[in-house]
Amino acid sequence: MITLTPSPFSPSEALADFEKEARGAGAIVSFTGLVRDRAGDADVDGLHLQAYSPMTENGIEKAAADARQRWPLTALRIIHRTGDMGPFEPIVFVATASAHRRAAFEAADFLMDYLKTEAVFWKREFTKTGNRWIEPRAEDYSDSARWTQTNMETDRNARHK
Amino acid sequence: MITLTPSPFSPSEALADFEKEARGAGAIVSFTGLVRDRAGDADVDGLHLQAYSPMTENGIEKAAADARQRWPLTALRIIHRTGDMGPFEPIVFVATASAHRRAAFEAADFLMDYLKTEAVFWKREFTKTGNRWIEPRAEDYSDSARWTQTNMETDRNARHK
Amino acid sequence: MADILYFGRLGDVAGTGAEKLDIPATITDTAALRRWLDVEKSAGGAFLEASVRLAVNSEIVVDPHPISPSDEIAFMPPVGGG
Amino acid sequence: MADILYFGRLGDVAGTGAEKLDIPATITDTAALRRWLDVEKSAGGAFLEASVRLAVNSEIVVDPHPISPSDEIAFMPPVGGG
Repeated sequence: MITLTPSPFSPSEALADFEKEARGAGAIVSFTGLVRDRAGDADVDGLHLQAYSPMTENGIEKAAADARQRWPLTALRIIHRTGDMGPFEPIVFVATASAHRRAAFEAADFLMDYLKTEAVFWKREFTKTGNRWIEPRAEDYSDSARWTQTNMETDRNARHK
Repeated sequence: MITLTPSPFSPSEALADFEKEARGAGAIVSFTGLVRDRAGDADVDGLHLQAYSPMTENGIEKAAADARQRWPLTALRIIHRTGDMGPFEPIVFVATASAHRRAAFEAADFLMDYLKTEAVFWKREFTKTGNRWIEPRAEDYSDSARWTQTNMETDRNARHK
Repeated sequence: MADILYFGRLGDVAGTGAEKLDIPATITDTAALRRWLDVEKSAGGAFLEASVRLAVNSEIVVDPHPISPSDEIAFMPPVGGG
Repeated sequence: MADILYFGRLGDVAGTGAEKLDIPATITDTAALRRWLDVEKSAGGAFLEASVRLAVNSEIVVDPHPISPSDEIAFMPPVGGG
């Protein structure tokens, strides 16, 4: 299930709900992203997240379907904030459940890479010294490139040798 | 913080506590392992986990210290059940917090591999057709071997090329 | 009238996040629209950047893509959430 | 008297998880202890397996490791939690 919400949400409540849904799964991985209070050497006063509905939702649905095709998941949950939020507030929550812990880890990791670099959001950071739009870093793009089919096989081989 | 407990615990409450502790972290990853209700084609009635104190605790402490040295973690939490437990009950909870999401993912993954193959536990499964002691699978050992220093570098190179 | 949406930093450049515009009849594709708007908004090339993608009626397109006077057209700088 | 601990499946083999034993004076190291106990318990080689490690006073040791009559000695088949 996928939710975009302009209101604060609780990752631990989301995990509690997910546990019920994933009952019998064996392995559950969750990722929570929180608003930083520092960016470089500036204090962060808040963040604004802009979405473009329904393109944003459709893209996330597609990534979730992709994850389900790549890994044997028994449940999947994505919550993403939009609008204005303050430091320490959760921006994003991803949970995956599977019989296999590697599948749960990799699927959560994959979905976060999608959300960081491909999900249709624009992010603005408010600091004392001004406001700036934040675009993904080179590191985010290279993390995301790990999941192209060819790289994934290279990765698997390297891991398991 | 590391806890071995013979009593049931709630992963979502553990995550709620961890969020407070990890305040300002940016990225939180949690892993929850649950007792399966099926093993092969048998129904599982329950599980017994035997520990050898303080060797079990000391080993986990050492793995946690190792994780903190390898990745820039701002917080770390491990809860592991001992004794008897029923299907769907949580066995293990690992949470990691970092400014960097890759660090949080990798450290949680690393700690789970340690817990599966090196932590001093013995696990017995109760099924209708009998009880059996479960030892790690070949797959668990190969997962765990990913984290030797040389393999990790190979892995990183493969991932980021 | 076309609905033009300016996302992320392009909202600052355009001075608004969305507006209705009468696109001149001579502007019939996305590449021409970029050039025309960049001048209209004194954007100094911001609308021409290759990293800025255009979506026509919620579909990301490759320049030059035909546009009609009543399309919804979004200017999308690099995306990223989480 | 030595404290002998049998973990995992070795508890089933030994018929108990822990016991106090008078180890014969001729048994002075872990390798000899494995052989002696395997016969005592009719374990059919279960105590001799290379995958079964021994801990003496909570330290995992490599055979043959010296033992004293009052040591705590644990027989540890392959471990694994989670």
